[in-house]
Amino acid sequence: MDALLHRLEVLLPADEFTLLAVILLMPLLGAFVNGVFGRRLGDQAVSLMGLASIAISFAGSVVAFALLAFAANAAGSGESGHAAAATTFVWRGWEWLTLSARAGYSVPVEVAFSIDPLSAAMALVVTGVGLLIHLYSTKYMEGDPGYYRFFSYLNLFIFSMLVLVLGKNLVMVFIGWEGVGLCSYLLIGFWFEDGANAAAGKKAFITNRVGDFGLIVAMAMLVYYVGSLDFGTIAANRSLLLQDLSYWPPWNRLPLLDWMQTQSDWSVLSTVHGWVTTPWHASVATIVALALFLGCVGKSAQIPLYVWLPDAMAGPTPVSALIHAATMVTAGVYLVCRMAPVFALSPFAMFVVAFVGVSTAVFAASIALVQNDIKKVLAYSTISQLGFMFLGVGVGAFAAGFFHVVTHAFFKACLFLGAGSVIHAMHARIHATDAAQDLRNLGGLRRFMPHTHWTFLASVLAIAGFPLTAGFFSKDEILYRAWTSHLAVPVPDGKIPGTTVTMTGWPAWGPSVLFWLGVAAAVLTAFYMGRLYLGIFWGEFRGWRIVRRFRPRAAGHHDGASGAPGAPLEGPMPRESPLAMTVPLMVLGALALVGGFLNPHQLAVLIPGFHFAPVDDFLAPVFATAQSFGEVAIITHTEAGSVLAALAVGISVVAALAGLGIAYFIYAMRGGTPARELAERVPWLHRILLNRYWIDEVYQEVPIGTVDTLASAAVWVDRWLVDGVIAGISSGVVRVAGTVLRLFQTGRVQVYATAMVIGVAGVGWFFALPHAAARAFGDDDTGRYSLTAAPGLGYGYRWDADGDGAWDSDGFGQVRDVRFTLERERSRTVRLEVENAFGLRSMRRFEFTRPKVSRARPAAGRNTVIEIDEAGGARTVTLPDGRKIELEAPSPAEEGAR
Amino acid sequence: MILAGIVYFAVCALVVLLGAVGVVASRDPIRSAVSLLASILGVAGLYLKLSAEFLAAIQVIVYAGAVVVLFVFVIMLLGPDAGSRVEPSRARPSRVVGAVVAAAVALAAVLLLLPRDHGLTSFGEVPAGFGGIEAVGGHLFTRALLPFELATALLIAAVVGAIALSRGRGVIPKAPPPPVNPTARMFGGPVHPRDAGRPLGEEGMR
Amino acid sequence: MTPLGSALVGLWPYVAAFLVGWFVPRRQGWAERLGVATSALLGVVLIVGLWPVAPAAGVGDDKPGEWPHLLNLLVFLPIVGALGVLFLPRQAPKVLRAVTLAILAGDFVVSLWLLGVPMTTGWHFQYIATWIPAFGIRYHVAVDGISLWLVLLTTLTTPIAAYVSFGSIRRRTKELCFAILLLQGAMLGAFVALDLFLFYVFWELLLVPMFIIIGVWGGVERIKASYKFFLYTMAGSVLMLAAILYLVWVHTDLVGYPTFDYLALSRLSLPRVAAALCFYAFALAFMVKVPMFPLHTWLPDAHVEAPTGGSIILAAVLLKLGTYGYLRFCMGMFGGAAWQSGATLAGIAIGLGILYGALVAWKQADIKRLVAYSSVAHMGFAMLGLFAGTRAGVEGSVLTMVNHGISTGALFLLVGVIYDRRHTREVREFGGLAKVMPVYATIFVIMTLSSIGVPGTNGFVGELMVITGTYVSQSLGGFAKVQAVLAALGVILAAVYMLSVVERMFFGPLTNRANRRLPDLSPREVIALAPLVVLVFVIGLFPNIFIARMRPSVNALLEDYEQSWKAHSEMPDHGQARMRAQPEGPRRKGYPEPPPPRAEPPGAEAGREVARLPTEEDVP
Amino acid sequence: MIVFGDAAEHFVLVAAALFTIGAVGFLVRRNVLVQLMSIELMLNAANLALVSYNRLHATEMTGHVFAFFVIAVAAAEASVGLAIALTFYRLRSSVYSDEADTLRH
Repeated sequence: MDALLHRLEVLLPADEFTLLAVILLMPLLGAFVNGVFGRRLGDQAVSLMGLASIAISFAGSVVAFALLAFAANAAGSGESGHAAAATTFVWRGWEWLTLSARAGYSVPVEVAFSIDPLSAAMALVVTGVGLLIHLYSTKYMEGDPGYYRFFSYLNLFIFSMLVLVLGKNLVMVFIGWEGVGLCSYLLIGFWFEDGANAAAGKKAFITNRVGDFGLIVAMAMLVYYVGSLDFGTIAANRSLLLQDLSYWPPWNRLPLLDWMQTQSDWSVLSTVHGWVTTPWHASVATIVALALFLGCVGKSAQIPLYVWLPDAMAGPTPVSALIHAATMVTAGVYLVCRMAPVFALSPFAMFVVAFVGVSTAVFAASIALVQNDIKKVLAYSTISQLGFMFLGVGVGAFAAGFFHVVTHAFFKACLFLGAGSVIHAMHARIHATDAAQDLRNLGGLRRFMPHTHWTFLASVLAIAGFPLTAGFFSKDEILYRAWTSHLAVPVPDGKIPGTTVTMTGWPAWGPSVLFWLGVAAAVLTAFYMGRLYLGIFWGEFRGWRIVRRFRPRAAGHHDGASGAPGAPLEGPMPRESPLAMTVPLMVLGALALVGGFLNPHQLAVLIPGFHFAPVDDFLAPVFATAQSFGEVAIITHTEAGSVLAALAVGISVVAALAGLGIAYFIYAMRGGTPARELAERVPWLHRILLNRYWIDEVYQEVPIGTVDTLASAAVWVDRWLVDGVIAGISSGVVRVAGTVLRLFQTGRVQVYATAMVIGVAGVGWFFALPHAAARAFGDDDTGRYSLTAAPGLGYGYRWDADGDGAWDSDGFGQVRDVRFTLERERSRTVRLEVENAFGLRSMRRFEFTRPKVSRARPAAGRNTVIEIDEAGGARTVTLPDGRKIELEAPSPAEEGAR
Repeated sequence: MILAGIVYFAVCALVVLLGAVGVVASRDPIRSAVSLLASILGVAGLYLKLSAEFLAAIQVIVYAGAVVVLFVFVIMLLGPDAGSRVEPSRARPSRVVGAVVAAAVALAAVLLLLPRDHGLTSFGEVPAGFGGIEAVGGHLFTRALLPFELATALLIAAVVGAIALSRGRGVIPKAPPPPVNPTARMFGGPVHPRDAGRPLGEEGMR
Repeated sequence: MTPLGSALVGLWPYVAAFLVGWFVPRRQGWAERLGVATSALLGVVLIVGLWPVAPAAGVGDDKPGEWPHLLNLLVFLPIVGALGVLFLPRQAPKVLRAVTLAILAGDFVVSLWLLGVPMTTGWHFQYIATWIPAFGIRYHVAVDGISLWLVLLTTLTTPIAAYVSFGSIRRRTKELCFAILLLQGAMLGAFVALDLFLFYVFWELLLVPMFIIIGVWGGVERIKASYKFFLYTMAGSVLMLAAILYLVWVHTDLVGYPTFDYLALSRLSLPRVAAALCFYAFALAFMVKVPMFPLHTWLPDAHVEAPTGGSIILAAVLLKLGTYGYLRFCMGMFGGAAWQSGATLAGIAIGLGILYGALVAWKQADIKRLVAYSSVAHMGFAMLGLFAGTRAGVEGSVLTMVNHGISTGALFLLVGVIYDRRHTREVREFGGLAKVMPVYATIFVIMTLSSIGVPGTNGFVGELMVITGTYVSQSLGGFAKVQAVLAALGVILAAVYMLSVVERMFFGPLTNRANRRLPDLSPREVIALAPLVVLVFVIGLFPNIFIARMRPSVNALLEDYEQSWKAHSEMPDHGQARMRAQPEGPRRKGYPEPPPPRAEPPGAEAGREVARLPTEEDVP
Repeated sequence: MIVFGDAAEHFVLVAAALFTIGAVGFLVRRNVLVQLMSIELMLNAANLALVSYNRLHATEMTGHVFAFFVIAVAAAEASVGLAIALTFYRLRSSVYSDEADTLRH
């Protein structure tokens, strides 16, 4: 085995790891072939293509994972058990583009991918779970007219997800990020004939776009402050993020505010002025982290952008399992882990992450309590579990949060696939999507669908945190760390370096609040999962009356249109799904049960001194950077094995068992009566939960309504103000001018001719008058000047060339030129008189002054003109661009002395 | 010899101006045309005095021989309608303007003929070949070639325009278009089977 | 291996692309297959052939292999072709169409030659001829890395537009061919002209055919729309003419000889007020074309009324003339004033372009109007990148211009497709079209994604570069960051309006009976769209092959922009106009030299002193 | 001694007078045919001036060539003008220019 890995290591060097290209391109190839040629290939070939491409990709991921582990082991043994940096294999494609940072500094962005322990683990989950779900889909989607389209989208999704996971820089991650969003959009609206599905897809996309806005802003900020988008470079240069960012006020100077400041009479105004101009500060790291987190909130469906995920269940169930439970929605958690070095610099941002996470966990769990649609329950459960993950990464337990991603992928995928299996069975008689997945139509299925039942049960136990299941280990670790972690400000004196601005730290009440909210969410989770499980598989079957040897009538293919529970509908026995669907269930169910032993920290409570946490150890190098900044240890926590840890484990075990127990009591032993009684006793609470706190309605009214109003206003402005006023004014001017000018257009030829003759007569008059024009030539340097009179028919000329005021000759002659010389600083007035053939005369004076220093001639072309004064020294130098340099400017006093 | 030159100029100028007055003043257009002929011939005479022999010939051939004849043709074509009516003579601003301009020119003439101490502008010696067909043609076909070609285009346009105008819309009925345009042959028959039998240029019109 | 074998091995990407393209169309039809396959092949050729490599050492001033008449051929092939078309019989529309397409295709092939030389700093394929020496007017054409892409965009989209027009317009084919060819020549001329007089001639010349295209083959309100288009554009450009004349006058006054040359006039450093006035005179002309608020209302009207081909050209090329003009002339000649106004104009571009345009677009019921308003938003991005004045911003802006030409051109084409079938563009008339027209829906969605800037498509690259470029901008001062964030908000709104229309048109139940039996794309439409689809992905995945070629030019331009700003800020309040230092090296090539002294006595202007005296012997 | 008829001024004076008569005729007469003839007179006056000035600068032939073109233009103008007059007569049975008033109002 080692020899084989050695061979591979030689074949695939760390900086030219072409295996990544294979992993990435296989799904893309599958997507292309299926999408373009799918309809011609037939369903068999399509599913084969889809499966094979993902299988190769999965195999590649396994190899990459093995190589990473092998390299880490080698490095670990070399450095006595402590790996300093994470092993990373890189594959560079090509330079994608170059951005520019401050001062023209270039920021190249490469199409480059890298695999390190974190992304390897994620890639394994994506391709592994993806493979299982592909297998499941081959049967689930059988007979759908869009079969090839489905597989194309699904493969494209795997590709995008792998781009997201393996991207070496933030832009690549963003490409994958939007790619998965796009696939999600396409797959939610897969059955687009139903308008609601398409609307749900659009909602998902646009909500995600709100998050993407944050990511784009974060990228722009990172370019500006760090000058790189590469994860490695960002982590290495993260000290640049510890700068002060005064994000308010955003303007430099506003006249209105200046005016307000001067109004000392009205104290209100100056108070307001004081408020609005008080600068608000934060560290760049905080803003960047929060902007990134906005993206995560959108993608991972956290408050306040979670609203798209429940609606996204409109897509086919395997899609819900793969995209909206196991992989895509965890991308946010992955990104926080990936950017852990940045997040860790800002305890405030970390607290926001943790708090948003745990609030979402409780909030979504409370909604899930009363939902009847099984996929909706699972959707809210997903939101809630994602909240747990954010709680984990928010308190600095990145490995724990990420481990929950992995285990959640197992059990939530299993749950969704199980739900899909149930819906598949229900489709025997009930075809309406809503009715087929309504808890009120289900029940007692454990008798008919044993495989589904057992795997579902395993996953329910896991998600509820039943001891020793996967969910127990991951969730308990998060809760324990929430209680015991402490996040310090990364600078010793608590001030942003170089400023006096204090960095916001982690609140003292933080850990306990987070922990107890987490416990509450855990209890709720256990309860509603119990309710879901019992509602589907226990009790009596409520879908239809089961009739032996049921024969569907031709017209009987109506799909339980009433949809209401207890509709008089007859049908056959619900049947277990085919093997292709149950095998993935079994695999995932098994993983949900035993997957936790990959990271069984909690066993230390039972077995003192126990340490076996391969996942933690594997991922530790990735998060090593985030743990401390320089000398300051940012993330610290009480070590496992202590009393506190034991207490935490105890509390979470009790929480899980209590939730499950209450559910069993209410729904299995009492048939749900206590729940109904409670709902009748506090109807408002029930209504709030059932209507999901009316958040969708509020969103419809407040943000969407606002934008809608704005848009209407904009349309009004466009039509009436811009088009009406601007066009109206100009057309009015033109109309008035036209009305005036029209008066001159009589349409009578003679009038036009008269106008023409008047014009011609004017020209003739001009020619009849004499014009004493002359050209003057002169050179200031030599003092020679000359005048040449303009010629004219019948002109006679007489001059006063010496400037003595008397004509040189009495009569008019034909002399047209005069020449004379002037001394420096002398002037002369030359007169010229002209008489024409009609005896009309015209006179003109010409002033000549020879300056002391010749006036500079404008520099023509590229000549450098140097002017020399009488003394022989250079005075001015005229450069080719027209600039003049005065070499020595004589002062007036000096002038006088001379 | 000098006297002959003076007389020649005076006669020619007189013919020109009297002819011009005749053009304007005659009520009958045919008299105007004949006066125009006289005036034009007078101008040709002045050209000769200015050593512009070639232009003088052109003046006689083109103006007297073609343009005036064209006028006469048209006048004959119109017959008695071409000016038998007495023109309305209202005092119009154009008449006032005309009178003023004429008076100004007359004044200028008087002023010009008064003696001056610096004299008049002499023409000087005539270079050899000046105004001959060789000189004008050489200039025309070298430096003024482009305008010359443009002038031919203008003349063609004028011919076409004159024909188009005088054909008259209402007089000659429009000939029906031929069933198939001959250009169809040039490009291999009807453009599309769909259009067979329909005139080209309308194919595809729905 | 035999030479043939090695050649085949070397050719495999092309062969593979061709074969894949050949098999992509589902229906049988060799024309369709050939078109798509050729597009795929061209895409690969584009990627492989244009892959940026370091320029070979020693590429000097004398660029080898640059045929000086290439641009003349490029510009005058369509113009001469337009005149030639006049002599063809109008009774043979097929011949007319074939000739027109052949000329346009030839022009495209000729323009590909431009890619054959490395776009180093300076002017390429420069050709200078004296035109009107008395006023210093020259015929001066050249390309650099910026205009290169716009020229190629023009030569690519016009044939497509013509091809599409010939499918739907059956009336007055001869006039249409003439108009399109003349338009093509004028647009290309405007992109390559470096003499302001020549630029102005082309700039005004292209109005005429566009006016005709809208006014003759347009919709119901076509006359009004064409007048509006014409008057808005004309009003702006008249001011530009005044500013040009002022510049020439100042240059003559300073240097002693007149010139309309861009190279010379861009060296002028005017007094502040004059610079601001000239800048706004130019900017107004360009902003009308772009268009920017509040001068944008001609655009929706013109687009809605124009025929499909006209809309494509209008969106793909004509609007680019505005942004290109701003980049080349406003930033190139009035760097100081442009820098100073940058923040304000960027605010307009964001608030009243990107955001306002998106909001208005969202509320439109007519698809074409919607796409037109989306143009306002997209061009807001392009202008923002220019106002930012950073390298990424300007490169992103040029790329956005190209992207907008491709995606919006394709969207107009797609709208035209549905209009041809249903004779309506009201969104509410449609719904569930994806079921009956799957290929159409697919391409529409691809173009939508490109338009809203989904990564992997071309739109994203431009937007990302513009936003990051804005964030780091110096010229926008303290507003840069806020403006970058606000511009990023535009990506949300873009998704809102575009996806809304996609949802309402293509998804949901097929309710309208009239849509039940709509045919999917015809081969002609597929062939027209295929290159655009290919380009969406080529630019999206390999933007560097485009950016690398414009980089030297953008760098040089920005360097000059900064110097110009420095000169402007150092200018005292009532300073005199002066000339800045002439450009160095290859960028100086073609600088207008002073005219040779005349043989006649000096003093061209009466009464004006000229520092030269008659020779010694003349003096008595 | 420059005698009568040997000075440029005299020729120009004749040209001016001829032009004036033509212009006055155009203004005063309403008969289209006479108006056209008046135009011919004015063109002749211009020609005469051109040729006179050319005689003054005898090294060039530009004035002659220009006059030649004026004659060509005059011929074109006459033919088109007469065609218009004919058409007008055909439409209105009149040769008086003030009756061409369709475009008024």
